[in-house]
Amino acid sequence: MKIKIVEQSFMPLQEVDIYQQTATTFAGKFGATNIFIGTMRDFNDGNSVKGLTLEYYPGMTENYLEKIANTAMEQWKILDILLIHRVGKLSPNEAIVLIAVWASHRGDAFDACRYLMEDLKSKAPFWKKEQLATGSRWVKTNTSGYESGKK
Amino acid sequence: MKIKIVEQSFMPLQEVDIYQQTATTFAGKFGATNIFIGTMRDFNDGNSVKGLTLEYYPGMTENYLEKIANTAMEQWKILDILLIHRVGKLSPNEAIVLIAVWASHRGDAFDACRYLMEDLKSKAPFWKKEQLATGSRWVKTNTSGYESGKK
Amino acid sequence: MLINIRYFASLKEVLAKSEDSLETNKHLTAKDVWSELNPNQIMPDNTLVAINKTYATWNEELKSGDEVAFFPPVTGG
Amino acid sequence: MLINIRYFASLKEVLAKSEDSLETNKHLTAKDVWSELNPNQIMPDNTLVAINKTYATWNEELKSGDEVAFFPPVTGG
Repeated sequence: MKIKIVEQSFMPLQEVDIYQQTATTFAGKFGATNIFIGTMRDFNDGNSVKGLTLEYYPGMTENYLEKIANTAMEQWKILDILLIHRVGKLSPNEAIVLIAVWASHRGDAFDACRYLMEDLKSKAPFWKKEQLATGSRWVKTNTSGYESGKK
Repeated sequence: MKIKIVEQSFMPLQEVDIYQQTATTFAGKFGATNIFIGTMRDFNDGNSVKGLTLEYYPGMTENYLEKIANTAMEQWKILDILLIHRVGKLSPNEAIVLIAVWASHRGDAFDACRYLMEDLKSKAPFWKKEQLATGSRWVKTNTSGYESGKK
Repeated sequence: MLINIRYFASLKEVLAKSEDSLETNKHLTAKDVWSELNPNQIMPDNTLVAINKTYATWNEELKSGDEVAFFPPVTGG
Repeated sequence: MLINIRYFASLKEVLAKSEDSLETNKHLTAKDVWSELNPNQIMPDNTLVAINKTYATWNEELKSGDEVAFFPPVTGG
């Protein structure tokens, strides 16, 4: 299990690749990998967004992410978790969050990854401030995760 | 949208990376990517598995995968889908299937990826034959996706 | 009329053939085709059928040139 | 006893400070701490509180050396 908070831009797919190659303990054992990547969009709530600043609570944030990763390990039959979250100043198209879950079976991988992402979005101490053409604004609250008008 | 059936070993994470870099139409628009990778395990149903042969129904299989990809595009607000499925002779640790879904929002990406995977497992015309130490056997049916004894 | 038949996976091995064809004047369903071609082989309960590369029902009446495929439950992914 | 206080994100900007400390002999909850330190600033309804880097309840009594953090709803991921 690996949890990282990073201040520099990171390549989520390469991180998964490298982690999987070095984590020899689950080679041959994993049948299912579910990966979620959150990426900075260049628009939000109808506005063009130029940049994003992500603040966190050093110490509490890492503890909280470890707690939910441990909960996921207990709740589902999963082999490993890699979780990376970006902080600091971001540009559009840069990765914000990566969650990868390895399991023997797909249901466990999907459910655990979804659980981690939903819990992270609703409770992990991170705060986004968006830079717009007209100034900046704090994002007030995370949404349900669906584009409005559908589902 | 891209759907491929491949006879040679493929690198799922690299495929996603390349596809994303070339699919310029959704750059800046996607906030959420959900990726599922199914990988050949070296055990199944209590037996050590040396190899796997995947048979398919050329023509029908591609049509079926296209059908479910189109259904997913209609049912959720998603930007793009990449779906690759291996056929032929596989060794442990090789990728069997890759599904990547790009969306603006996480709920759509997660739900569509899960839908595609569940439908593929239950209805797409592929058949697995496992090579064991003692001979070979056809896999009789796909399971619910959870390791027995949990959930 | 001519019906083309394909068998996949374990069915192909059990029947020791991957293809068949049937020239007939009767009105046949996929089930009838199996019985005509494999009279001594009971079709496994969970057998699936496709007509012209699309999932079909057992009582659909076949037309000349149709491709009927029989296969076991799928196990991909 | 000494209580250390931290403010994050929009709260930090509204209050124009990221830290505070409070030396007191009273039995205080996190809510009391806010009122003592920010008497003219109504706490936003959706404010969250952590004590020693763990989510806490508003009626928990503080101990000397506790770190109390106030922050708005989280928006990571």
